[in-house]
Amino acid sequence: MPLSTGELAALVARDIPAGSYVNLGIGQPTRVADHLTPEQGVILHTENGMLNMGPAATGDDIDPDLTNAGKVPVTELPGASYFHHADSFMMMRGGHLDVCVLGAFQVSVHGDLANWHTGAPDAIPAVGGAMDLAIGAKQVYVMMTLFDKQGRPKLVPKCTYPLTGLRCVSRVYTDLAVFDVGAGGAVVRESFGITREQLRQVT
Amino acid sequence: MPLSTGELAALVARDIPAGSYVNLGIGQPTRVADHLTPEQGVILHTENGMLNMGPAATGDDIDPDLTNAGKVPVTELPGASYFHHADSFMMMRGGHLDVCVLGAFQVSVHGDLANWHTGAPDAIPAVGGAMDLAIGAKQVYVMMTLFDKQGRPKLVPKCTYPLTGLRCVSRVYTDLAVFDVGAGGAVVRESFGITREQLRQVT
Amino acid sequence: MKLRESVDEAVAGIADGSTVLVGGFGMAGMPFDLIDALIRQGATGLTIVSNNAGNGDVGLAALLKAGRVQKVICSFPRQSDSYVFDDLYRAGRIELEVVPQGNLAERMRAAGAGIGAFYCPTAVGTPLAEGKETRTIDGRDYVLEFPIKGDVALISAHRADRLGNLVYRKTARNFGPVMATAATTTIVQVSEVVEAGSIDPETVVTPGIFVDRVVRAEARSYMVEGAR
Amino acid sequence: MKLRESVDEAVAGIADGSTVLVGGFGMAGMPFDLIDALIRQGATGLTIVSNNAGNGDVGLAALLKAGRVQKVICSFPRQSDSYVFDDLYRAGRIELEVVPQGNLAERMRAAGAGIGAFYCPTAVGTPLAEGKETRTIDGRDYVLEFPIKGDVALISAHRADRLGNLVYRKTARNFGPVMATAATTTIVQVSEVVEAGSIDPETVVTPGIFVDRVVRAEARSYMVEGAR
Repeated sequence: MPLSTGELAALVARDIPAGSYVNLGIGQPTRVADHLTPEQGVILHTENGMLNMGPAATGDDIDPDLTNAGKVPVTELPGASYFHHADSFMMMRGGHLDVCVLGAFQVSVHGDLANWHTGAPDAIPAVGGAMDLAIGAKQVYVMMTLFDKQGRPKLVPKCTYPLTGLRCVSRVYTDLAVFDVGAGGAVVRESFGITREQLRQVT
Repeated sequence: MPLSTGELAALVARDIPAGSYVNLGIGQPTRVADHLTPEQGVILHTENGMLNMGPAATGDDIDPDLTNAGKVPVTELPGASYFHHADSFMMMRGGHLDVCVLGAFQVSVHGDLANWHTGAPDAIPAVGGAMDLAIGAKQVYVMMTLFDKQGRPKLVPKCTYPLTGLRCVSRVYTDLAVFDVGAGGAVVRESFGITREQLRQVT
Repeated sequence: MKLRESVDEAVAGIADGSTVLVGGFGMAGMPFDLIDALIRQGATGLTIVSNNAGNGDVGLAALLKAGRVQKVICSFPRQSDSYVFDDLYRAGRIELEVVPQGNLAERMRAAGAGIGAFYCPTAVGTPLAEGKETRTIDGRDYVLEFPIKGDVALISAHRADRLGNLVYRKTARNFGPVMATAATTTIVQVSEVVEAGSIDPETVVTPGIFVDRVVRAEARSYMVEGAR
Repeated sequence: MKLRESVDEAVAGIADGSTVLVGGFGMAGMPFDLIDALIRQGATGLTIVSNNAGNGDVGLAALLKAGRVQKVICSFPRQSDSYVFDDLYRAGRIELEVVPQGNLAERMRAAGAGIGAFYCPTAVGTPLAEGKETRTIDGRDYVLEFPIKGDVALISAHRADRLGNLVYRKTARNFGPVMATAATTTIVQVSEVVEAGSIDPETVVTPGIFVDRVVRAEARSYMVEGAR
């Protein structure tokens, strides 16, 4: 059976080593946070200047001065710290984050990432911190569906969308399979409701 | 009459504009601080990570964690701040200091500075923050005697000692005269116990 | 000497054609009152450097709507409520330079630190590095990036003392401390002004040397996007 | 997981030939207990990066005296009481690279920030720029400088929480926060360890992400040179 988004998030969460410093980008990968256990002691980084970010804020806890990278109100955990943008991106670009988890339009079997721009001529370009995360974290995990809405694989021999980073992704988590990617190409780690033979045909 | 070191320090202090951020380096120029008035509201920077440094500490006020660039124990004034070395030198190199006052072995009439190395072959080289201050402060004042112990002028057509910075000094305060230096050469602003004619002969 | 009586006094003298660094990440840390004052002040043909390109009809969006902005340098213009920018952009009435967020921060820091240019690992091999110098150092590829210097920075902080020392609140800190170092004139709105000595010197985030003008402004109660 | 029981445990595993960043400006901020432990630990052939080259017979001077240091990279080796270094240097038994103090800080920051190299205005036209690449940018001359990365940083801070967040005391802060970012393994001695949440998140100077090992060590009562 293909995994639901929640199941996929849980799978990613399980694979994050204890004590890691982790950035979950924006959007779907932020759901990984819901599946991290206190025992893991994972510390979340948000690009807008905070470590040890807590869950989304609700009700009276909402503070307009405390949001995540997606501008959603969040909370702080004991041992949090705040810092300015140059310091925050120093953490990202200087290789201090252990893991980041990003969404993607396409990932190549060699680890190239395309996740910031569809290439559509009328799109307004916007990159945010995606390129900094892609080249900076020690491990870049991508979390996405294996196929797009038109049924085309998003794990590809070569990205056709504008690139975010070169050879930066190490692992791709999809609803149908988990792959290691890199210099040697894609290797299936596990699959869900799809045979390895079927996977070989489509990727 | 030639000026004493104290009189020279007072002269420099008088010329520092109100509200300036000032670095007095190490050694003799630090005596300028004794002549600044509270009305001037000058804020002293020390390269080892502090703004609004106060006078030297004595007795029980001595704290080994609070020293100036010369490693002399100092005090803090209300409105002080502490910061790390990269931030401290950002202030210097980024052009945020209004004035610094440095000693010198030689200054050229075009504003080249030599104050870190005598060129003696057996000397152990040590530069500290001298080069960063020389190129960073908006105004670099030098405070020195006009002649060295052998009676040779220290304001020279061209420095023979190893340089600290190129065309960085704007004014030279000496015991016998004050000069503006720069692209147009040295211009005497005032003199003490020496005629302009005598000055012309020696510099 | 840094304190100003009103936001209008605080923004006085900003020239047409200025490059203005505007703090904030979305709404958090956006200097709303200073931007409103800048709209009243009238400077036009501005280049705005900010992470986003305005939300809703307030702050930066209002400045754009007033037609005062010629160019935006930012990392992420497109947001759920960036319709003012979107319309201007699609109408060809505003220039856009998209810069990776880390480059935006680091290029401003470089301006503040006197760095002439730096080799940066971000964006190598992507469209945002096209036409830029590259260099391989110790086996890794880098792109050469140049400083972004502001004529003016408009930022928001939580508290200032009379010497201009600043502290911020939570993630509203974001670009404020970096922009303060990178502009010729840094103008700050704060919720509170205190006497010198009231801020613990160990906790100062932006030392006063980076701050030129300070004005107290009522913290606006603005919407948080995600909380709508 | 970052807390260590003893300074000896804290410095375990430092390899011969390592580049070790050592905090402190003179005595202030010098991690005396970690250096003493490093002497016991025995690593040799070290390259030391520090502002000075040791004072008297303690700290860095003791490490030099023990013959463990092959090279010193610093801004100001020569001090009134740097006789251990002076003797080694004059005897040709230690290498010296003199770096302007601001370059020392900025080159370590570059290592921590992933910057490949940067154009710097300091030292242009001086002997310390000889043989280095230069470039004119917007009419100003710059020297190309490369990062200094440490295998290990040994620093001293005032207080740590269990996550490795650090605060410092006064000018003992100096190089500590920069070195913490620039080393593969950052080892910190502190006077006090507190629970997570005991340090106000707004006042953390070095976030725990830059810290690998923390050990409590009695603050030594060391001499202040100028107070003698």
